[in-house]
Amino acid sequence: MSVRFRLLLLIASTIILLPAVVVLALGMPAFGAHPLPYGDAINRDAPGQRHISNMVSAVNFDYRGFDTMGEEFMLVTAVTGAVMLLRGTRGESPGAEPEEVPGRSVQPAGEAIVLICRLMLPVSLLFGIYVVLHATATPGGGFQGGVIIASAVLLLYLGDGYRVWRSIVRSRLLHLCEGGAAAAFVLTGLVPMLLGHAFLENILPTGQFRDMLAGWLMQIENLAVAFAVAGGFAMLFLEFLEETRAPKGEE
Amino acid sequence: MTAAMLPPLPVALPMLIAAVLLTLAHVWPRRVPDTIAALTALAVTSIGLLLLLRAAGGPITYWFGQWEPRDGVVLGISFQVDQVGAAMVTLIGILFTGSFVFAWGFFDEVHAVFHVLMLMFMAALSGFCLTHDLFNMFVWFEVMSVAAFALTAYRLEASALEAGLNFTVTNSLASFFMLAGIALIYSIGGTLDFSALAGVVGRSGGNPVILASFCLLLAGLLIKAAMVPFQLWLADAHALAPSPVCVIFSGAMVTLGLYGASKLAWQVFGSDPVIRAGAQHVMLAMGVASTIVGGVMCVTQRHVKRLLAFSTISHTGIMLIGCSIFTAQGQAGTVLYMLGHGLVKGALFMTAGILLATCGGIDEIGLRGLGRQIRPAGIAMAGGGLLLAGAPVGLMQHGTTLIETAAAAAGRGWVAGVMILGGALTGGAVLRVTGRIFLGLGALPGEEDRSPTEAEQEASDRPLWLMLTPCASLLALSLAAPSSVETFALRAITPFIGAPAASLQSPPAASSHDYLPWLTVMLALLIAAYDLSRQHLPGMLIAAADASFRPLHALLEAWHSGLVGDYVAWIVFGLALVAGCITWLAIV
Amino acid sequence: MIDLLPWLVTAWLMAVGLYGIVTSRNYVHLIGCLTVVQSATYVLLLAIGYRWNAGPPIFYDHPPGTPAVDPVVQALVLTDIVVGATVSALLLALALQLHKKKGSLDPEALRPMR
Amino acid sequence: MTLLLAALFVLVAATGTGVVLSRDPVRQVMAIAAHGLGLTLLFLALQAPDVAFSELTVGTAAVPLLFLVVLASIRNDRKGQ
Repeated sequence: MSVRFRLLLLIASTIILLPAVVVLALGMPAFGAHPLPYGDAINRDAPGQRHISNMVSAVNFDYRGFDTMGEEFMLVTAVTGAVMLLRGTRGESPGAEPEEVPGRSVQPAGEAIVLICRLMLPVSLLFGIYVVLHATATPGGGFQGGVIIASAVLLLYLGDGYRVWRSIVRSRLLHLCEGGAAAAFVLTGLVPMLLGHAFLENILPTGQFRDMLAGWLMQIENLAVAFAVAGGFAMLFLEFLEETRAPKGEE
Repeated sequence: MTAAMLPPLPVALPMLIAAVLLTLAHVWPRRVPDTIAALTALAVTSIGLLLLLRAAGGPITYWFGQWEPRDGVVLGISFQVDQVGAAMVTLIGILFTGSFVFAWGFFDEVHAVFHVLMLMFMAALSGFCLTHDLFNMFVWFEVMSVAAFALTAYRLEASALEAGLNFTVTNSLASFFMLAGIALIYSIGGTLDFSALAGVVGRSGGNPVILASFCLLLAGLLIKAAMVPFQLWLADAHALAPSPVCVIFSGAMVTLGLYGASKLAWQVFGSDPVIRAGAQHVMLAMGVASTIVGGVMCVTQRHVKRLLAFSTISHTGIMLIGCSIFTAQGQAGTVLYMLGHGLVKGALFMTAGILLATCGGIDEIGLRGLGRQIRPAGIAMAGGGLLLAGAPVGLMQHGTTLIETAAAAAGRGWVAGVMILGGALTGGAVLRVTGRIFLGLGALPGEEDRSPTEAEQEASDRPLWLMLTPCASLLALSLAAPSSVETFALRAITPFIGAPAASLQSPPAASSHDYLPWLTVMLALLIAAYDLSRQHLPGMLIAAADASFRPLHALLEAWHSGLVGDYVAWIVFGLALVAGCITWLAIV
Repeated sequence: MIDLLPWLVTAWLMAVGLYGIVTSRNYVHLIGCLTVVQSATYVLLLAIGYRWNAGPPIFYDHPPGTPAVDPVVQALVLTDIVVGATVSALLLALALQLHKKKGSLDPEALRPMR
Repeated sequence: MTLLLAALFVLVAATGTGVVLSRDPVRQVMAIAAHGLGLTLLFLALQAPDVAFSELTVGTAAVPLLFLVVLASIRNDRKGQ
């Protein structure tokens, strides 16, 4: 079918949908001024029930922790799939020797860049860990912190180059991060259940309000997410960067 | 362990095992992941059966994290296990067990990626069946999609990658539609729990936001269920995924889209008369169109997996017709049909896998007569074809009877004709394949000669019995249905449709059209016989028949173009049609 | 005006993203358009959870009880953003492999089984 | 506040359109990052710092990076052939 035909279909759809969208926009509840019973109930009850100040984390890791478990596994599934696709025929063996792609000039990184990267690495790593740990108190948490940690590790590649990056970032370790974290998340559900409580019930003491480590079981789930996200994204960076190099011995 | 712990297990168990496999598979011997995965699937099957028994007294509600509703506000997520959901979990467990046994030794990579993805897939499908929370349903919908995307492209061949891309783009759109629908209904109701949402829908009837939410959710789920005009992605994905994966795609994933749609239509939106009337018309139209389009495309294919894929569209269309009646009887029939179809189609995809492994191909014309050494597989395929056509035995037939009776009671007796056509076309196509490959008939190919095909092969070092056992078991299970199953289904359906137990209907009187199943089987045999004996028929007749049929086939084949732009354009158009129809019915 | 704007922007992002997908001649570009459609759902969810003159649902600086916006939709979007990125990565991996096999990324040139 | 929100909504609509209309993949990566930045600002204004943070790390950094890497390796692929 030609592009013109497709556009005709789209125009026809627009003619049907446009009035519907207008009616819908007019019928939507008033922006910023309609009741939100679910959110209000959480905002009202959670500080007392869970002793933590970040309501988003309370929803993510407690009230709707089961959703987060699903999301974490979705992440692991997507990363596993992407890694499988990228490895493909290349196999898993890391190219110990960095291959150079013909026609692509490889300049050794300037000293300033190496220095900046080496300086930035611990700083951003610390920042990532800080963000992870403050999930229950202030904005932040395993999802955001995990991405920051994975990006921090990427600075190794930018600064010290492929060889160092490959020798430090091992895919087996990343698999362990991801899989172990995912298993830990399921266990935070299963262990309370085996002890006679509900799946994912927060049976540990919840700690002091506004304390960094408040909400114990939530902290464990948060850490599991952080490890899974950091491991997953690092794995993605690793395998995608591997793609920019020609397979060994193909020249 | 007590029985009260059962509901989360069909999800938690496969997830835990998948995570452990991901971490440890590379240090274990090769066959360990195979064993563990098959045992996990078996465990899920038994959990499903236990839930089925325990839900007999009424649905079991399980609140995660012990967040039971307080002061009428639902804070957490719950599973609600009724017998229908438990039966679906059992079906999923059985199909995965069969698939893992069938794929024994098939995938030889170090990291057991196949097993990890399949276990995640199983967890997501089970969670989707049991959940009672709209966003949680979306989460499981996404997890199953993501696992399916990766599994489709598993073979890493160009075609499989293209099919994977088309599948991913279309089904990602489906999940965006669903999420938008969830957001809309949340803006009105401020809750995500099915029961609480049903209350909201009941209170604010006719609200355009709720109407739009329903349209988006319905479109999203019907994209997954591959109903016309959302069906375009399915043939590519099913034709090119590895055969053990196809077993799950056709047997469980596609029909679960429909299961989700009917669950929402009953349990959340059921109290709104406008939505109900709109859904009846839209579902009926899409069901009839899918049955016919799927059937016609099925009978004109030569790539066996693609042929089976189109038969799935046709049969899912029949199920959608069953849903569209919106009575307890119609829904009970649909559920039985889903279970029976899952088992039969799973078995048929396994026979296709056997062909791929032993004959080194999947092209019907290229394989003519090559199946003579593997006669048992031929018997299984013929049996599956007869069941698809509607032979009067087994679960599918009980489902058909219920749907036909319900349709007649609702004054739509004519849909029986559509169902006969669908069954005859798809059953006839499978019988033709059987005759050509296993008996060497049909030297002169017909219209199917013009359909796309591709060379393909799967690991051939597996013993035949290992592949045949799960295939035969699935067929046997679909046949092992006592006649009381209809009464059982009618009783099980009441909590699913939210009807009070008092409205329980008496089991239907035996259908007055006892000849109908035989008519379908006769028609299917006729179609197969016509296609296989073309060289013996008068040339004039053949030429006339071809000339009248060819334009239709060409048109339909051009529609399934393999271009993602076309697919998405049709999805948008389909959404517009769904929204337009339902809005129109709301105004009138 | 501001009452309608969020919903119209959502619809616009969806529409323009879908238009991009339908007319795209490069899979990488198409994946970018898909992320635009996805961002529409985020805007919609967060707009629904917004409330005038309310703070973020984090009671670190304000005491609990001060008006705050809906934390539930934020939790839903937060997880979905990260996961959406990995799905994009999966799509990119598919596209990359396809380019290796076929040397093209034009959807018009790539049709399964043909 | 009203004006700021309105401006940010329009900005997001504009950057989203930009992503679709920039047909050159490399330029599109920039557009994606800009769209991510626009969304971040909007989410901040909508009182969702957690989400904004998430969008900032993912939408303006990680995803554009992956796009760039893919484009680079596709270029390599072309040269290799």
